[in-house]
Amino acid sequence: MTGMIQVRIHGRGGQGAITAAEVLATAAFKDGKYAQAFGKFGPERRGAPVESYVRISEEPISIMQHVYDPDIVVVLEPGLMDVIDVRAGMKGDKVILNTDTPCEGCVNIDANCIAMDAIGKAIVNTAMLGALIKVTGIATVDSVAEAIMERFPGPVGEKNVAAMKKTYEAVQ
Amino acid sequence: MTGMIQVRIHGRGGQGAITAAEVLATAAFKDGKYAQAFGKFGPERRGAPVESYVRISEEPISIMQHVYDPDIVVVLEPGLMDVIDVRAGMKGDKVILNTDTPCEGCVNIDANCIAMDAIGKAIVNTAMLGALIKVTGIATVDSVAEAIMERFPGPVGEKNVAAMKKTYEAVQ
Amino acid sequence: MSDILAPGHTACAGCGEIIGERVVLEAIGKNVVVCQATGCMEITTTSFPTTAWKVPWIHVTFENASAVASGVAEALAQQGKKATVVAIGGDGGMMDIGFQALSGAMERGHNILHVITDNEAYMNTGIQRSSGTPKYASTTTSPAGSVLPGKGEWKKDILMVCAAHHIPYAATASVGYLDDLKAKVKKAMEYEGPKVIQVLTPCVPGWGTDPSKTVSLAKSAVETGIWPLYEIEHGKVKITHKTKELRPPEEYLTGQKRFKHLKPEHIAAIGEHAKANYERLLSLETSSLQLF
Amino acid sequence: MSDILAPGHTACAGCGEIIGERVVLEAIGKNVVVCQATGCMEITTTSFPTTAWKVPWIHVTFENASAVASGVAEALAQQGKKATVVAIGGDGGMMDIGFQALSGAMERGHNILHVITDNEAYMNTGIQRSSGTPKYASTTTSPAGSVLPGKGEWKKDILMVCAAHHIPYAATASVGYLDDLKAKVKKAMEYEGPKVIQVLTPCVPGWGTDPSKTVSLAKSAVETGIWPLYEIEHGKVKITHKTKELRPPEEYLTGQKRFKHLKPEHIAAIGEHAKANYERLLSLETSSLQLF
Amino acid sequence: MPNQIIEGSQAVAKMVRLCKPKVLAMYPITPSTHIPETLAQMKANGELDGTIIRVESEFSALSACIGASSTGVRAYTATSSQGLALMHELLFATAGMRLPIVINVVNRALSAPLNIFNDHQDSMSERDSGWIQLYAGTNQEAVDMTVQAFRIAEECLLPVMVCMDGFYLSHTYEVVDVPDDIKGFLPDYQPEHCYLDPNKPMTIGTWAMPEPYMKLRKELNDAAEKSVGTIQKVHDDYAKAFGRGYGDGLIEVTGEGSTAIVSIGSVCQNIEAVAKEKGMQLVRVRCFRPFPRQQLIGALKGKKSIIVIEKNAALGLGGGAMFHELRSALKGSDAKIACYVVGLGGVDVTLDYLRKVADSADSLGDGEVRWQNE
Amino acid sequence: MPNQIIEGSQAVAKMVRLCKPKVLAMYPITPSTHIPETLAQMKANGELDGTIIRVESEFSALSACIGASSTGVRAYTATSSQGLALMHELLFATAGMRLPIVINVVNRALSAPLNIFNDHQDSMSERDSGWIQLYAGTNQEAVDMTVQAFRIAEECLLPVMVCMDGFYLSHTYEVVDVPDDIKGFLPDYQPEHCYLDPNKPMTIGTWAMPEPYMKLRKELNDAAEKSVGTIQKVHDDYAKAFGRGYGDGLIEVTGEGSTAIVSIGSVCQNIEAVAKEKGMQLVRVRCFRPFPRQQLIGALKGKKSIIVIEKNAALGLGGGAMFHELRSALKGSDAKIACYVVGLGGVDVTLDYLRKVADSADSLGDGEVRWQNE
Amino acid sequence: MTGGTVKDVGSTTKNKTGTWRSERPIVDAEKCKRCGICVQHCPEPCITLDPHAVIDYDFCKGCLICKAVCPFDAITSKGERLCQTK
Amino acid sequence: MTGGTVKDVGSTTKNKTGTWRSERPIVDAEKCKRCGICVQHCPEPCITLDPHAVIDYDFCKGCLICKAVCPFDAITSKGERLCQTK
Ligand SMILES: Cc1ncc(C[n+]2csc(CCOP(=O)(O)OP(=O)(O)O)c2C)c(N)n1
Ligand SMILES: Cc1ncc(C[n+]2csc(CCOP(=O)(O)OP(=O)(O)O)c2C)c(N)n1
Ligand code: SF4
Ligand code: SF4
Ligand code: SF4
Ligand code: SF4
Ligand code: SF4
Ligand code: SF4
Ligand SMILES: [Mg+2]
Ligand SMILES: [Mg+2]
Repeated sequence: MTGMIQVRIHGRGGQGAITAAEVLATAAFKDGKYAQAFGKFGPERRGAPVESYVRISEEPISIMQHVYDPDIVVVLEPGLMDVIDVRAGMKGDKVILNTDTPCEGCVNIDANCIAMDAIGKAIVNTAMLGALIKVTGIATVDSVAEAIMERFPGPVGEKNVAAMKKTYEAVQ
Repeated sequence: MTGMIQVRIHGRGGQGAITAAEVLATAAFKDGKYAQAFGKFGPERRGAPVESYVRISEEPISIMQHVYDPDIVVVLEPGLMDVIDVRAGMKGDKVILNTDTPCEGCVNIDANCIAMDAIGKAIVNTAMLGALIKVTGIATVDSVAEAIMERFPGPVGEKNVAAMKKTYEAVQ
Repeated sequence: MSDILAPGHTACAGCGEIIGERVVLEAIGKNVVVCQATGCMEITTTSFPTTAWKVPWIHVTFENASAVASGVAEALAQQGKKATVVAIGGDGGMMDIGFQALSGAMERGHNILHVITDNEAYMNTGIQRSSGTPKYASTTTSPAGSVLPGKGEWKKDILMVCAAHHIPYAATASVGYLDDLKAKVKKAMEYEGPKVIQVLTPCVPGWGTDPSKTVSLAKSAVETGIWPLYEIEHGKVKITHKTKELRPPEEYLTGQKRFKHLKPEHIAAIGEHAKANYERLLSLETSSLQLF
Repeated sequence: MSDILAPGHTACAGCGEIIGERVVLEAIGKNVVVCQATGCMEITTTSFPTTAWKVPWIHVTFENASAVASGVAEALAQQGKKATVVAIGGDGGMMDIGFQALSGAMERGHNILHVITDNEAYMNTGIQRSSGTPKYASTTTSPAGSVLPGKGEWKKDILMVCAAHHIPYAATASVGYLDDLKAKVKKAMEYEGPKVIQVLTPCVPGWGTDPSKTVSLAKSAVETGIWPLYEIEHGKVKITHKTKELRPPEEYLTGQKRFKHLKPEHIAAIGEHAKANYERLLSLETSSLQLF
Repeated sequence: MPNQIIEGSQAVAKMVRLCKPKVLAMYPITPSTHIPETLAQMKANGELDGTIIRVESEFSALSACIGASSTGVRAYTATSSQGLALMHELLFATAGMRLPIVINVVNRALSAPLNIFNDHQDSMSERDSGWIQLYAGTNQEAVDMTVQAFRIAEECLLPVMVCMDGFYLSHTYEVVDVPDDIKGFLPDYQPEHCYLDPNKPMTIGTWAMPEPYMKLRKELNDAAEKSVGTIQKVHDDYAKAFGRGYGDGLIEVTGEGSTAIVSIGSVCQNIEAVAKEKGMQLVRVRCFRPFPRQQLIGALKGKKSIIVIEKNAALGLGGGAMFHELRSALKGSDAKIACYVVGLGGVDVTLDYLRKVADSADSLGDGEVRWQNE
Repeated sequence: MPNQIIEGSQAVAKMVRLCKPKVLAMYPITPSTHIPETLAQMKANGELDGTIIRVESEFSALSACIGASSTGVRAYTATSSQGLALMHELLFATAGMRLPIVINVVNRALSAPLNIFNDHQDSMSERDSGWIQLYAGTNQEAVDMTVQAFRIAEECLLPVMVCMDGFYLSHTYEVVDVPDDIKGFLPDYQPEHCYLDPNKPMTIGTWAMPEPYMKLRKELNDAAEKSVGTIQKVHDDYAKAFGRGYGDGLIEVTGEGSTAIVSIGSVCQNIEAVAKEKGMQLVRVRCFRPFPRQQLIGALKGKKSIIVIEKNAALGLGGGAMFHELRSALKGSDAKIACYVVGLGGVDVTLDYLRKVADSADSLGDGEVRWQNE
Repeated sequence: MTGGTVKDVGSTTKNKTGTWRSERPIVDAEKCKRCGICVQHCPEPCITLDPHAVIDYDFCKGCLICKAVCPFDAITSKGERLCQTK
Repeated sequence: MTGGTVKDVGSTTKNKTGTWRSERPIVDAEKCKRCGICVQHCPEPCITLDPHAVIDYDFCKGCLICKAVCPFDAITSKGERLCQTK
């Protein structure tokens, strides 16, 4: 992996898409890389489709624009596939999708179930990071785990780490 | 009388120096002249020394500055002579002073007494106009009387007109 | 479908405020002009070039709903048009930054119904403390932390403050009691002059609750005495929903994320405060005294 | 000579407001910081590079005396300095344009004494109508004319409005009763938190009266019941100057140019309103109810 | 000879009455106060149709006007200085909402220190707001501009400030012509985009995502730039109907000379006299927003030296705001352009002083800024 | 590698804590809100010394800061857009009173229509107020500027706005260095002219007649102009102490070329990349008030073509405010100077779009203005 | 459109907020007594009485307030996406 | 003086407002009981008790409040300028 990697995460208000982006960026930072995470901010309420972005690079990042041409796309909910063109502008071809009904051309992972098991709620934002790093290698499991624990110290973090690791393992 | 005549009136807040200026300007207007009246405005309260100005001319007036070089000065109260340099910048030499103790070099008139008689109060602003026009001829008694009546319709105006006329007669 | 508000707006699932605002306006009917302060209700309903509203509706800024309404009311009167003029805003827009506009409009006596949709914080900007935030509630600018237990002050008694302007009618209401709310709106409309209605409208992310709980929470606030339903007509207090025995405050507080950090002593303090307040209102009612 | 205020200021001869402001500050003493709203008191005392004040004093704008005081109070507290912080302004500065700042400061609970020197109009700008102007008074923006008899609305009941903020102490006072005023200031200083004192301060040009009448008018306002002296301590009303029989309103109204145009029916209405108001206060006092 | 002698404020108030605003919001502030006072007296005497709202602050004054204007009626207010400053947020909103509200701004210095006298800092610092800004040179012009303002506002759907100098104009009692009847000139306002009415519901004052926002801003910008033509047309129509015109409606050029003085407001009366004495040209800016760039370039073509005299200070930029805008417009030109900052907080800009300014023309460097009290 | 990855707002809040303001007034408005929220959380956790006042409006926020600052302590607030606009009257007062208050302005578009996204209209329209205005290009710079601002403010006795782009900076989580200790750099504030204290009574906030008023304005103007030196010195000291500098502290020049792009704010990150590609020079304005006239003249000497890219519109003037000020400064120059108005209301100013802008250089006429959404 | 005014009232119906839903409320037509309580309380509002309570799934965001307030338990719900392992 | 601050407190005494006066209050030292009431009420304030009420005519504006409030009629007044015909 060389150059800058750009990730776009699709989710809904309240699902933690921005938190996921920030956790991923933190992990990359822990791996010694430069990183940037931000949302396509808007006055969106819970439930409304939202996007967040991550850039990771060996070099300092100095771009200030939305991610229009992601290398990787993460979709936190399958329903979004109908509403949003998640592949818009994609340079890469990796769409990592949380779903129970596999979708052609995506890396499918049923993160809801994993999260229900591990966290007790269908909160998949951190869980999906496991799949993401497995598929792309843009951060290590350890650094993501550390980043999660920093963000959610204590048992909440531990459960999220568990979910993330499970997803990491579950994805092919 | 040719060119522009400039008058400065010294009084105290509440004594009606600005009203006097406006009445005089109105009279001149009635006489077919251009005129301008205004005060040296400030946050002055009753009792504090104030100034007002009148310009009268056959031609339209387009000057926007205080009157620094008056042709005529009117002083509504003798006490001001001690506090203010009423002759400051004077081009002419006519200082018309309301006083009971004549002052050298002034046209002295005891307007208080006249006003007490005519109006019942020592309000001398309009009364002093009688002296002013007698000495300078810059407006006619009739036009000043009319201007007073416009400003103070009814008995109040009539009393003021009476005072003005008396002053007109009293002054040499 | 509602005559007043179309769906497709972007309020959160389970938003209490949009229930309150719509029900108030439905009680008034279509012969209305709505003057809205900035806040969730504006942002979620009027993204140019769309609008959810089916009645005449204007928004200018955060701080001036009641002042805009003053202009609207007098302009309509000048044109001989008769319509109910409503100034409406959140607790922030009416109790804080727009309170002077409200006070001024009341003082001048314009014929306006002023409505506070009170979700007890600045929700549109992400749950900050307002004067309407209850004591001890955690918000992003009055967060609970290791040394502070959330907001430090009791909620502003805006209804009494408004009633003290000697207006003919002021009332609290709750989206837990829509019939009471509608009746109050109708009553308010019978009075000429300024009227104020303050409606409790739970907020899903702001309070940290399940969307389906919005209405039951709004009921529980009343049952615990934390949100007494009462009205002040021409200066006289009347409690419109009496409770023999107030329910314990936990029933309301537990399950709300904004109160998650409360210690028993905080809960007790809230309970006592609610009780004292309720009893004060009861005694004012009993006295039948005209306060203002 | 006063420790607080030097002569040489430019208030009108006979100004009631400057009596009120000085006496309040003398009652407090020199350990004070004064936060003044724009108005006659600012303009007549602080023409750069001179000042009449001998105590720390700040003016910023017309609308923010109480907000400035909030910053002052907290900054002094941070420095461990103990001093009485006073926010002071006219009826315009405190009841109208600066009322939100006052309300906000009360709500936040800063330890401030808020003083309204009420001369019942915007005097500094030449006698315009404020919410403190009495009904029927003629001002330059609510003039009496051939179809309108002066101001159309009753005076804003700012004291009740303030007290409804659940502050520990609020009181009216008058420069006709300086001992009562001083006692109230002293009492207010004993309370932590927000306190409000509203002092009637007649204005010579604004009311159209003789300068020597300033104090007797301020008495007569009380004796006619038009300006009742009372206080609200922790929500309970107490009349501090009782009058068996209210004097007829004419005694107060006649001789004031702002009321010169009044017809008998206006005078009667004023008298009735004063009486009803006084009786309302009496009954509130008698009830010993805690209103807020 | 004009038909009356009257205070500037009162003359303007008489014109306002003729314009028949339905809602007038008022809050006192020196030196604008005589306008609302005069209108209030008319109301008390049954001589004014509109409703006066005696608001509790200038923020509410403009808010009430916005509310009223949004119902499709004419709305008006007057203010000065701190009052205008308090409206700042709403000024942008009014223009953005395209509401044809008219304000008489009676110019006064801004605090701190507090000062009640004339300069132009108050309105100059609102020059980005999207309001049309007209500056009167005389009371006659203030009266004429006020009615023109309503027509311009309604034709352009832009709010208009009619700026007149505090005290110098507002409080000067002088000879002015106030028309008896302006009906033919100012038609009824026919609202097209804003009329809150239960029979024709609409939503006013929406929010917008970036693209629609910038589109609406562009429309506003274009409307502001296009208003140049309307301002001239309305001015010309008025000149035709009432026999009084002022230059081309945007700028007024008097005299001749290789040195031009560019200025604004009532001080131009004194400047005109001095320029005449000194053989200089006066270019008086009557319309400051939209900025009459083309007209100024035309008028100042071939000048050797230009002195901008203005009553505002662009702090930290140097000189006044107009100075820099003019320099920008004349970037290509060889003229030496310098600036005098004068009259802040009401310092009297006298004929004597202006003579010194004129005499200094040769000694001024390009870009040089001098202050009257230096 | 900087020492942490953190959201821009939080990084700034951490720096604010280090600066130890005694009073922090707060009122929420997107996108500035994360700063007060972070500070409030610090307070709740016992990690912040100062007192937070949760005011009921931005007018009171700045009022409370003024009150606090007048007692001689450091006072701070943060705001955006409508909030800054509501402070307008007080901004002038603060500067006039010479109070060294620091505000983080998180830039956002002004209403109407309402919009929460980034542009610079809010702070640009306060450019006359006498405040020093610094604009950050990155979050690192926002952090560094915030501490510099306190020192500049206190040395110059002028209030300072540290402007940072809403969302682009405030809400971007990225790699930033926040110093642990700034004690050596920022000494305690030693008030000389304002300290409300019963033991040393003074009167603050007087009013003034014309002559003293204009004298105080001149002093303020001179202080604003002189602050150029202080801003540079403080910048240099910081660079020495912490190893991070930005050009000469007023402007930052990168790259080479006969065409220069002049811009401001975080969009300069993208512009820098494009300018490099296209062989152009970027002149980033870091300090907009005082306007770095001399520095800009120096940096732009000999350019053939200058493109000003800015996120504000001077309605009715054409283009942005900086464009005209730059043209005024460069009046003598032969360079062609044109303007792009971009990014209003948060329209993303992308690398692709900026390439088009760069490619248009030859086709632009002197004085030409184009809008991104034209 | 001048100045951001919108005359097309109720036009947010272009925005199908039904896509936000993760829980689906289901009306049992039999049990529904047409009391209208759910209609009143629905935040969208997207329930009509026609003849019994009918939910417009184009807009329903799935808050389940209707289910909570129905006095006759006439509304049930199920997840829009069920977790297959459960 | 930076920013218009004034440290010379009480400096308005440079401004001799006694010149505003048209009526002059006169204390009758005999009658004065030194109750201080006039001192309290004087707007300037320019009366001291030293030993009885003493008016500083440099500042007294002649409002005659002192005369009105004195419970012992110890203060009289006369016009600063009497009208000779009266
Ligand atoms: C002058 C100003 N300050 C701040 C804001 C930002 N703002 C917009 S809405 C809002 C909060 C609204 O709170 P509230 O009135 O309670 O309504 P809610 O969103 O809770 O419905 C804030 C702080 C603004 N728009 N204008
Ligand atoms: C924002 C603003 N609006 C208006 C003014 C003008 N103004 C200054 S003082 C004042 C009236 C003051 O009235 P009040 O508060 O009653 O005090 P008083 O002068 O009567 O003592 C007014 C209208 C101002 N300074 N600032
Ligand atoms: S944040 Fe709260 S008030 Fe705002 S839309 Fe969501 S639920 Fe409603
Ligand atoms: S106008 Fe009234 S309040 Fe103002 S100084 Fe004069 S008497 Fe006092
Ligand atoms: S779930 Fe909520 S949105 Fe859907 S119909 Fe029920 S109440 Fe309405
Ligand atoms: S609340 Fe229940 S019974 Fe009533 S209409 Fe709705 S579904 Fe039917
Ligand atoms: S009020 Fe009379 S008795 Fe009392 S001190 Fe004054 S002059 Fe003497
Ligand atoms: S007349 Fe008035 S100013 Fe003079 S001493 Fe008596 S009370 Fe004081
Ligand atoms: Mg709210
Ligand atoms: Mg007053």
